Amino acid sequence: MSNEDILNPKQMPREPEKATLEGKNKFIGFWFFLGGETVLFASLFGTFLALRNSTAGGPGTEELFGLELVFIMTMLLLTSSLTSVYAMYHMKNNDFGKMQVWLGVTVALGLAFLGGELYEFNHYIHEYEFTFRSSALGSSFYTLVGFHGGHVLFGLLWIVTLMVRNAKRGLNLYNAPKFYIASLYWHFIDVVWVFIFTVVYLMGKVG
Amino acid sequence: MSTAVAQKKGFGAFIWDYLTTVDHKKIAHLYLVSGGLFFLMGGLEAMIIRIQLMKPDNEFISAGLYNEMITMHGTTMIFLAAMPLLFALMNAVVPLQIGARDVAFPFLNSLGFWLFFFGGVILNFSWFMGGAPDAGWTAYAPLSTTSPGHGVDFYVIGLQISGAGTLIGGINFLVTIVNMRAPGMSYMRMPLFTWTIFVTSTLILFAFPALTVGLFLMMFDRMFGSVFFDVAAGGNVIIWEHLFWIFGHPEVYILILPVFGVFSEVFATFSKKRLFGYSAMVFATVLIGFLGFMVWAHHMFTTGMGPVANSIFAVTTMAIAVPTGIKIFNWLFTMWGGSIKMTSAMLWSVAFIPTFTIGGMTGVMLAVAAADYQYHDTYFVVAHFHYVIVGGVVFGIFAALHYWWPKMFGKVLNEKLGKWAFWPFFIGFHLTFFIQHFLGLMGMPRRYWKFLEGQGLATGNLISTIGAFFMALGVIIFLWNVIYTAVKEPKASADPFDGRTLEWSIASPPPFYNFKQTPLVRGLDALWIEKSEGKKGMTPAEPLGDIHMPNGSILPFVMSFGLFIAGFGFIYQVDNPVWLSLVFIGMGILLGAMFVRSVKDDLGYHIHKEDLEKGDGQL
Amino acid sequence: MTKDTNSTHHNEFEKAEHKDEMKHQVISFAMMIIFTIAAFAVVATDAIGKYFTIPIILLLALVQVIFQLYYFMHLKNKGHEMPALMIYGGIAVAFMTILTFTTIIWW
Amino acid sequence: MKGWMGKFRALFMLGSLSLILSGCGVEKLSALKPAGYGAELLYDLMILSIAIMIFVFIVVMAIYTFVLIRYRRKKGQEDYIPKQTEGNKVLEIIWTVIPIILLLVLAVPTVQAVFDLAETSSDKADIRIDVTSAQFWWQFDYAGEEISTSQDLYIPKGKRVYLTMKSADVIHSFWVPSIAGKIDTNPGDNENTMYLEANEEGVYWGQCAELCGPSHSLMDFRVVVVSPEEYEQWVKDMKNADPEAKPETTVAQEGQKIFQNNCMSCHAIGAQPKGVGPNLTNFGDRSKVAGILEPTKENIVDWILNPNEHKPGNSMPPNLVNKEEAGKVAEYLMQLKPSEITPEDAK
Repeated sequence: MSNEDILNPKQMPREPEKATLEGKNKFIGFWFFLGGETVLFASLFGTFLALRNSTAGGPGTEELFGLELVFIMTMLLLTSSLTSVYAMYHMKNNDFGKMQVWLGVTVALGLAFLGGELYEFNHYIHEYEFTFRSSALGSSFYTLVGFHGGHVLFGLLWIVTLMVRNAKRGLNLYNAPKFYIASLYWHFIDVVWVFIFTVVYLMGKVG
Repeated sequence: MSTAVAQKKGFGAFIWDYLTTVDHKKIAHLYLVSGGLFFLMGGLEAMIIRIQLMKPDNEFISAGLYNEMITMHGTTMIFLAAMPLLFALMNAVVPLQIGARDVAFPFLNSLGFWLFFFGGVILNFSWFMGGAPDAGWTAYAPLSTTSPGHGVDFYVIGLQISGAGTLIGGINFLVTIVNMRAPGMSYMRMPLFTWTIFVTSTLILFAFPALTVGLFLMMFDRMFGSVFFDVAAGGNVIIWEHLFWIFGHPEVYILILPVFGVFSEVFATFSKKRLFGYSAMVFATVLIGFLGFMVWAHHMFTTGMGPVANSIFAVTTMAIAVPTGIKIFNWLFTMWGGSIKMTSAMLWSVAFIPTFTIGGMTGVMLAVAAADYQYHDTYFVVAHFHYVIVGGVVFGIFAALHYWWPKMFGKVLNEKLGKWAFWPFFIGFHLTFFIQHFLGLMGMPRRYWKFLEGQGLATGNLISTIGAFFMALGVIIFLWNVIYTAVKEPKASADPFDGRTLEWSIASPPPFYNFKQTPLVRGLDALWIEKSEGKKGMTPAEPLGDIHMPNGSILPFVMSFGLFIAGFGFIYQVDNPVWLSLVFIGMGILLGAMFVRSVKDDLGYHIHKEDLEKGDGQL
Repeated sequence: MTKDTNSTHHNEFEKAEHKDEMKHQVISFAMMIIFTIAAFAVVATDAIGKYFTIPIILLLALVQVIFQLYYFMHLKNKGHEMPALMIYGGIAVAFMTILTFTTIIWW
Repeated sequence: MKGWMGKFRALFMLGSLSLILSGCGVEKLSALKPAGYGAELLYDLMILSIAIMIFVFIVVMAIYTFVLIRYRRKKGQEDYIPKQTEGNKVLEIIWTVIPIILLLVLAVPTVQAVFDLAETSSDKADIRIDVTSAQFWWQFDYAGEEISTSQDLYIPKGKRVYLTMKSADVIHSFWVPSIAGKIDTNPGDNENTMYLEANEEGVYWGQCAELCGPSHSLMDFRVVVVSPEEYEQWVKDMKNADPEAKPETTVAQEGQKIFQNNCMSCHAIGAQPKGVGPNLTNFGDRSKVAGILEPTKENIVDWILNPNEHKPGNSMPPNLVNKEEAGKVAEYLMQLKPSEITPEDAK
């Protein structure tokens, strides 16, 4: 396949993300990377679970957490997962415009989520003096949730870069795999969040 | 384009070529040279340790410096010598063995190397910047989190950066093996070396994230005031032990599995026989990889996990002996009935069997959890892991270098010098480490700066030190062999050892595109099948056509350099926040390079059919 | 482009197929929302007591994640054998890790 | 289990394996010269595992030697192509099943021993000692007896002594090779337990087995095993130790004053108060100074003036007193021996 065919395909194939060898490699490689990320987050979850009662005299999880904000953030992130599914749906139908729109919605929801998280951290720090340094619980909480937040931020930058870079030229076999794995990444962030709201917040509230 | 650059002969162009290369064969050279240099550094540290322990109550180096030596010896040998040397072999051989023109992610391959390299450089910078890390290569908290100075900071940052490189390399080889095999090469037709690399890469993928997290926690504790390992604020130091060993145990299989692959190739080739029990070997490899994740806590029998956990981990650890035993017997029976030729590569492999059997035996002894209350953290353990890591990994690397040197550099290493290097190393090795089993049982804990008069440990330690000098001599002769071969030996043929696998079907060294036409694989030992049917080489699976090649890039070097700068910022911002500026500069360089990589299309280039027809290697 | 066709008919067929898949995905999204609400409700109302709550919300999370992996991320589709293998591998190691950190850290 | 293992050991005594091994190392230090319940149990396990492993090694080496001699390529065989065997089901099953059986033989006593040695919650416990490690010394608090001491751990022969282990700073590991195995001392709430049961009187080497800083290799201590009667006497003497008691000589009296002014803030004499440094009750009886130096006056003075010279990285400040004062303090410390039970009694 010549470079010209990749950049300006006459016809989009059924699975544009896997039409080239490079695309297939990216697809498989990224999934493998997510396998590794699973262990990374498991280690962070494990650390949090081991330290969840180590308050060092400071506030504990039951006292700290409120469910309302977490519920709203959860809904935002879950919905963003669906909107990125819509984006991929339009990618497969070779409808670049609609894909960009849905990616835009995804980014907006992700931003709102991040805003919520920052507000929440700020709240804990100022209202409860619960910080990264105040107790082992604090260290592990901010590390786990912060790692996830960092992933969200990176995902947003990544998707926006892709959107801007390709805005003028539309879909081709070179950028389709990039869009596809970005959306895989976004779903993975959502998977991690499902466990965060369950293990950190809900279990923290139960005590 | 890299070809254009390569034709300019100047030294600057040569350097530039290696800085920007994405060719797996050149990256193999980079890994080999830098891994080799770090190996010499680690060896020098080992010699200093052995001189310090030459006699009782010795004061050759101070206690603090001694702890730095043992820490750097362990860290260097594992992360900066053994791992990259194995990566050198993977890069040099795996794509050729599966009939691929390159790896799946040439750019990431280069990035992986440069991350490893700069990580190693940061770690070793510590010697000149106020002292090396001194908490042991295991860096148990809180000794490591409270260690004064910046030594352990260098450990954390250096390993974090080189660990990222390793993870990238692991994913790259997984995808390469999954996606890029030549037509006809099913999983059960892959050479065993490729199989072991596949399993090794899987272990890297699942083991390194635990280390990443552990290092982050330690970094946060040391540099940003978190309290994971500060018991006064509710921290728990056992978390580090678990995270380290969840990584650390698979790590030792990451080291040993590739050389199992090497030995499988060498035994088969130099016995002129198909590997005995190929499917059992594959199964054993996978099983070792799988069990490798269930045994880490045997490093922690004396931590106090309780009898239930100790028993479980004792039994799972013993279970690993079964697949390993299967391998030993399969190798023996590969040679059984064969026509054994004792080349240098074969010599190292043959020497491996008794050595590794002893290492495996002491491994089972250590798995006896209760008895480990006596062995743990003594010279018995030191002897055990040197028997498996030197007797296994280092012997394997030497065997592999002798075996694949023509494929990597176009010349066969001198046989006579090869044997001269082997004997002092082999004898020295057993002198150094066999006695250490007894030193441990006689009550000498490991990591002891000095032992005292009247403890009955003097003779054993002296013998051990003498052995170390023999090993050093062996290494020096090997280095001499490398130089001698480069100068004096003639160019090697494509298949100097009557090889069995695909890498021997192409020139030594191969052209940069490896295979002019992708070969068609018709079974295990693809080349052997063709040769036994009287054919000269492989049957092509495709007509001669344009070959797609990746573009070289300086970006991997730039990205890694950015992290290198940021690393110093992280280390020194504890003293003065001004240093944070380095973090921003370094991270800026990294993100900038990533951004460039992301927005600039890089589709590679094509070598045209007509150019290929003009002849091999002249491009 | 060797393998693909120019027929619009084929494209129509594909589009219909995508639409069908999209329908499944919307359904799984609805399920995920329901599970999430259920999990929050169980905790907020403290309806079933402390000892049952934790296993139930963990179970709800697990089911949700399976939807996410299999439908949103297409792990159920063909050509996902290797990804599935590596994800299972990751989950196995993750499980061991978390088991460890909840059992043999404290004693 | 013990009896069975005993017979097993007797069997191998004949095979001389055990004899060879027990020739290794010095008394009271080597794990190969066990003199306590734990060490003997572990020694038996070692012998069992070595025996099995040597059997395996002999089998491997027999095949190995045969193969290398028989199938070495000889002159004129350069073109010989051997038969390309794929494998052999029967052989492969044999070398899978036999190791499994051997490992089971090893696994059963392993698990038994692990649980045996972990049985530290027994009611039989008459002596409980809290062990606290610190860089680079050991504190021993006899629970229920109001006795504290450091570096020399007195225990009665033939009785089980239960230890609770913790650390004041980094992780250390408590190891008395001839009496029992080792266990880590962790900081924080991660306390460990083990027991010692010595069969012979004597002064045993104890060591730190987990890297803990520059002087890790110098963090020695002694376990002094005495008869139960002597132990009772020792306990009585320790309880009677009085930090205010007036020494006999004037030099020692001056030394006491200097000690009270400069050293008492860290070093306690008697059970209370607990200092950050080693407890020095009945110091005159100690077998070593700081666990490593011979108990002479010069060594004590030298230590007081420059502790870092002997144990790099330890936290005792140097030159708190001048040389003359140090001499007086040494004089005072050396006469702190109200106990009639000394390490000499154990020998």
